[in-house]
Amino acid sequence: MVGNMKRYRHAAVASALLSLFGAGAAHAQAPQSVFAPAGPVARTQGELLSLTLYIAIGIFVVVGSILLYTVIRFRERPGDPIPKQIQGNTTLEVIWTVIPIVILTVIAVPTVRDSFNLASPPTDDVLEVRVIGHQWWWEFEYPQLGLVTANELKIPVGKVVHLTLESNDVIHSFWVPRLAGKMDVVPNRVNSMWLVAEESGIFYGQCAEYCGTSHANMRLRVIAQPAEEFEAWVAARRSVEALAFADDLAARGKEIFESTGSCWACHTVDGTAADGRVGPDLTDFGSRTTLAAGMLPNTPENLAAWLRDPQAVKPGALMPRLNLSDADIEALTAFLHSLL
Amino acid sequence: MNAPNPSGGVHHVSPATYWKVGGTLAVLTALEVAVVYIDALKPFLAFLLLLIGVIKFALVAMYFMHLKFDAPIFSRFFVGGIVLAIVLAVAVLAIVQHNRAAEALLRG
Amino acid sequence: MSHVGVERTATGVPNRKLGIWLFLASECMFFGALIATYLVYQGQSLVGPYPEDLFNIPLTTVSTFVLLMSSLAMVLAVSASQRQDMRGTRIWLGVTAGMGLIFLGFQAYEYAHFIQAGLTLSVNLFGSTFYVLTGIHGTHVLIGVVWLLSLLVHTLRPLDWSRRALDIEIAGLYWHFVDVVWIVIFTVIYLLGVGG
Amino acid sequence: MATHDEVYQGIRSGFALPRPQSTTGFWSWVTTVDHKRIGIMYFVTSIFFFLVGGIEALFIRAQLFAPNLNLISADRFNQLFTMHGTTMVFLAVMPLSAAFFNYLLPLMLGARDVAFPRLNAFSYWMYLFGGIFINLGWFVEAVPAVGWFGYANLTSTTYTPGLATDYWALGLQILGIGTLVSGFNFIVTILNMRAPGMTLMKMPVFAWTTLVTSFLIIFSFPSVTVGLLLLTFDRLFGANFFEVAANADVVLWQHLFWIFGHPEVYILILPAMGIVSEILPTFARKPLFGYSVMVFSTMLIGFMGFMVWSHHMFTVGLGPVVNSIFSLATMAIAIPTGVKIFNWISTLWGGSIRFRTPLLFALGFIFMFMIGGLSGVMHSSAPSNAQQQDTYFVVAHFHYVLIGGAIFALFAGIYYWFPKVTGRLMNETLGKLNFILMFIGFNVTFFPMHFLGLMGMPRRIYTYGPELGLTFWNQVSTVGAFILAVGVAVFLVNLAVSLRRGEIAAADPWDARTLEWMTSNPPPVYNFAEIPVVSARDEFWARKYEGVAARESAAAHENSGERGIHLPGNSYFPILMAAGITIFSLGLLYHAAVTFTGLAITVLSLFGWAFEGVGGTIVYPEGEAR
Repeated sequence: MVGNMKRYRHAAVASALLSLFGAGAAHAQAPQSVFAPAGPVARTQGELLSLTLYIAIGIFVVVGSILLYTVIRFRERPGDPIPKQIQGNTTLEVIWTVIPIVILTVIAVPTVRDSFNLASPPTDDVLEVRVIGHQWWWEFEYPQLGLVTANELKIPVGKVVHLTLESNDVIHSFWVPRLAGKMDVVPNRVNSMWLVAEESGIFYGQCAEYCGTSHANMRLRVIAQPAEEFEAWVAARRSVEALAFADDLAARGKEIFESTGSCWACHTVDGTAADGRVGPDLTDFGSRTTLAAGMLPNTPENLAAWLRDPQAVKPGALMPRLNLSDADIEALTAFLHSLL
Repeated sequence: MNAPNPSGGVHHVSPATYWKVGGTLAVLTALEVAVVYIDALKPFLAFLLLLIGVIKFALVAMYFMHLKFDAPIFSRFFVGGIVLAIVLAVAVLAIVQHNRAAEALLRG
Repeated sequence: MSHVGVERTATGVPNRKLGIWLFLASECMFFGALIATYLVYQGQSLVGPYPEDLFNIPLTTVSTFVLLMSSLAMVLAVSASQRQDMRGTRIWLGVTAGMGLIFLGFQAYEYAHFIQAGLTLSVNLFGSTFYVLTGIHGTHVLIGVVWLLSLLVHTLRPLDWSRRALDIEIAGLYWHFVDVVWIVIFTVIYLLGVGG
Repeated sequence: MATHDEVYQGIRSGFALPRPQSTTGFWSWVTTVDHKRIGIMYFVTSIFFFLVGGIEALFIRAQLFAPNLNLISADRFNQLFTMHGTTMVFLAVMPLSAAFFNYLLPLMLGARDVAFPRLNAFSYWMYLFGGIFINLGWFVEAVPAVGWFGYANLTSTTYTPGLATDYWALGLQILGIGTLVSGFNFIVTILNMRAPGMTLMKMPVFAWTTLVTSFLIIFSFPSVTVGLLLLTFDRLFGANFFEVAANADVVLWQHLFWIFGHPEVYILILPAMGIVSEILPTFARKPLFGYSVMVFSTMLIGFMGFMVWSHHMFTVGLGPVVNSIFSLATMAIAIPTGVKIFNWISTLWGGSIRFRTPLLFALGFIFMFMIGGLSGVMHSSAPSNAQQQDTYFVVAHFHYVLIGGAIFALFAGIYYWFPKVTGRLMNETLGKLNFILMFIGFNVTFFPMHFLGLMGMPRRIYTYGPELGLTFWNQVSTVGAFILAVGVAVFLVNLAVSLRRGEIAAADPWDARTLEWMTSNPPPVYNFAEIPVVSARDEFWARKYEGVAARESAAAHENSGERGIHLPGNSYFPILMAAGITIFSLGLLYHAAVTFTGLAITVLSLFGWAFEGVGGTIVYPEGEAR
């Protein structure tokens, strides 16, 4: 409980200070705010950020008011004699060199401490996740569980998750502000970071390194679930046999999905013949909250709009326009939304 | 050091000195190459090569480029450029090697 | 007779000589970056040909010797011009330019041999870094040769020695710098590359 | 006494091309080598590109006004922010500083021109042609869209095919050559062309910041030149420098770019600091506080500028050791920067401050540069940076130091030295209105970006979802941008009005302290009839108020007046050679024949340049009061 109390007080103080700026940075409607940490990594970084923020505001208020006072006090008055031509003052120079050094050491010590603390996960009992950046969506792989998913990363609450980050094309940057600071995803290089979700919930994130046309639409969700719920999902994903559908609309959708020259070439859906590796894995697409890499809520209308013309929804998207008839789209939507 | 005349070389170095320096450079080059082929020196190879290289560099700079006799301002610029280039090159190389080692562990 | 060449400068050194030294200091960073790029990619090529397959140390030693001795010729030319010895200046300028061309000949031969052995700009990292580094150095040598030959042509006309000696000295500084860069390349890329 | 023509026949050596003689009209400007004309050309061109960059910014802000707005397409937005960054850094702020270097340095040092006048003209033409070259993309639908620092391997032909990125890379090379060459020119001018008696520690601080800026230029530009060269070889000749398939390391580009990139931001801010250090003493009627400390801190900032580049790469995964080292080095730079701010405030302390427009902009500079500096310290710490890197917090930071800092100081300089260049004062009321509008517009635009950054808005996104709660502050920011634009418009009006109908300025309108105010407004083409001998730090002030007598220089005695002043002749070759290099670069993109034509023009103009006679004219400053 103490952890929570400290967290709320801390976020409150930070937001109060920011409101001093007239900011609304930490209020609830900002799901990607850095001042609402939901895990130890984001909290450590947030505390260091707040420390530097308090110091910056403090210095600004002190020095700013001295500047303001000087400008008002020594403004030209009629008949002013020529001011004393002071060249300098060594003691003052020493003072305003030493004081900044002291202030900077106050920041420097936690900086080095946190850099090393956050570098590697605190325990070896970790959930391994392989993050692979693609032009303009995220691929997640659980090597320990043999599962692959996309754009929405499910993790158990309270579990230390160790992420290894690679890219399939250009540089991206994996960033879920409420859980951890960003780490770049660089081609021909493996980076690593770790995070823990202390509470269940949906955490918003998006790519933070310019990566081309739809850099703005390369978003993601991290869904922290209680351990049992996560285990249930893993079990469900592992036990998927051949999918058969009573509802003929979904069945027809499956046929279209597997028909030549359409979805199966790029996408994988366990339990069907589709095993394409170019596009995101869609095995549990029905249970996802968003589509097109976190761009739109996963509603039938959005899915239909996306299938009709992906370029219109997401400029530059590599998914081709298949000129599907409305009937086909309806069937595909039924099929995809049945994949739980 | 009095102000040199516009052609810079108040202090005329005799051609004989230049020939001696030229000869030394030739010998050092031969030495450098020889070192590569002597297996016994293998462990010190990098150190020896860099040492001879630095000596040759200094000889050309001090005598042929006249730094030894000219205004110190030239040496300051040139040495400044060299030192900055070396420091930054070594720093970048160190960072790249450091990252390759760390990544090897990750790929593990 | 007013002497336009002589202007009083605050540091006592001529503007153009200060300028060339600043240029050489800046070029240290330029070649430093190129050599650092070569070293970062050393040993990183996925496919052949590799340095140890291609480097011909005896041949490159001869070309290094030629360039080194051209520096000696250059400094003798500068010394001659300061002694206002017209004949000496012309001879040594010609010898320096000639040795520069010989060095470029070796470079061209080495390139032809490497390309024939399959090393191109696009085959691997070694090819890219090697050709860009030595190519840019070679271009600097070529510019130096053209510079020296134009100075040689210019000595065929009546001369104002005070200005001409400084021109030759400045070309000399550039030439020595290009030679010094080759000393680093020869030691770090060729010798360390093969022996290291 | 030989007339001036014989004087030049005698020493004309070898075959020499005649120099252009026209002194007025178009050709005189195209072939000018006079540092004052080149300064004016730099000023006019940089203001033009500043407006182009500003309009690009307005489009960006308009598109971000509301979530999922479709005012501008994704690609067009990416092109706009790339060109906005590149234009503002390379085509607006640096050349505007260069305008001040060119026009004022010789005057401040008591010299008649820069060390290499033709090289100075060449630098300007390379800037103009480079600026045109890099913007050609707009007309051939090949606008660069890789960001102003163009990270590999997004810049490889696989991910950005077409000529856009080549226009960007080669354009920057042309601009780079011009700036590098002006770096040499200004260092030699400052070191060698000072008036007798002006030791380094008696120079104006603006000369010191120019000297350190020029050293930063000559030592940092080669790094980006190599980076762009490798990129061009990759794109045009199939090399592997940043090809991941060939096991290349794309982070190498970031090292090469930021080893130039961080010194570059000091190249942008140091001249502004120099200008403020000149303006505050004049309007406080007090010498700059702690001159030697300001000079030493400028040198320290210059040196340490090379030791901190990886703080732009904290999230690339260089590891805790490297991040910690660069965090501490970056924090260390805050100390000399802080010292400067304290010295500026102490300069005002005890003064008799006159609130004229130049001082308002200088005060605005101190106030906003402090905010920019402090927000910079906030992300000098790597772990804290992980939540700020590549967000609008960083965008807020660098706009506070670039607009709040560099632009406000440069505007202060324009208002301050406008009478020196034109002989007329800029209108004070319009000036104050301009300041107020820009101050309000700037803060309303960029202060909310601190909040947007901390609310998780990444950089360079052409749109954002409504669910992120960013809408309100984006709207405030966009409104602010248009207020800022109105402020700049008022500046342009003031410029145009004052040029023709501004109040005629007295010889020393601000009761200033340095040498450039000892000449008439505008100064004669030879600047000083008699090169002054300097005996105090603020020589002009010392002569006016501290009874320092104007000492006669030894040289002045034996040729007092009758030999006249030799002015370097105009020359065709600077512009020709710049054109040659530009055509060469264009040829690389289109056809080998064009490349060879460019090469031929370059080589021929190089020879013409070398073999051009000394030329020039002798001017007798009769009737010059001295």
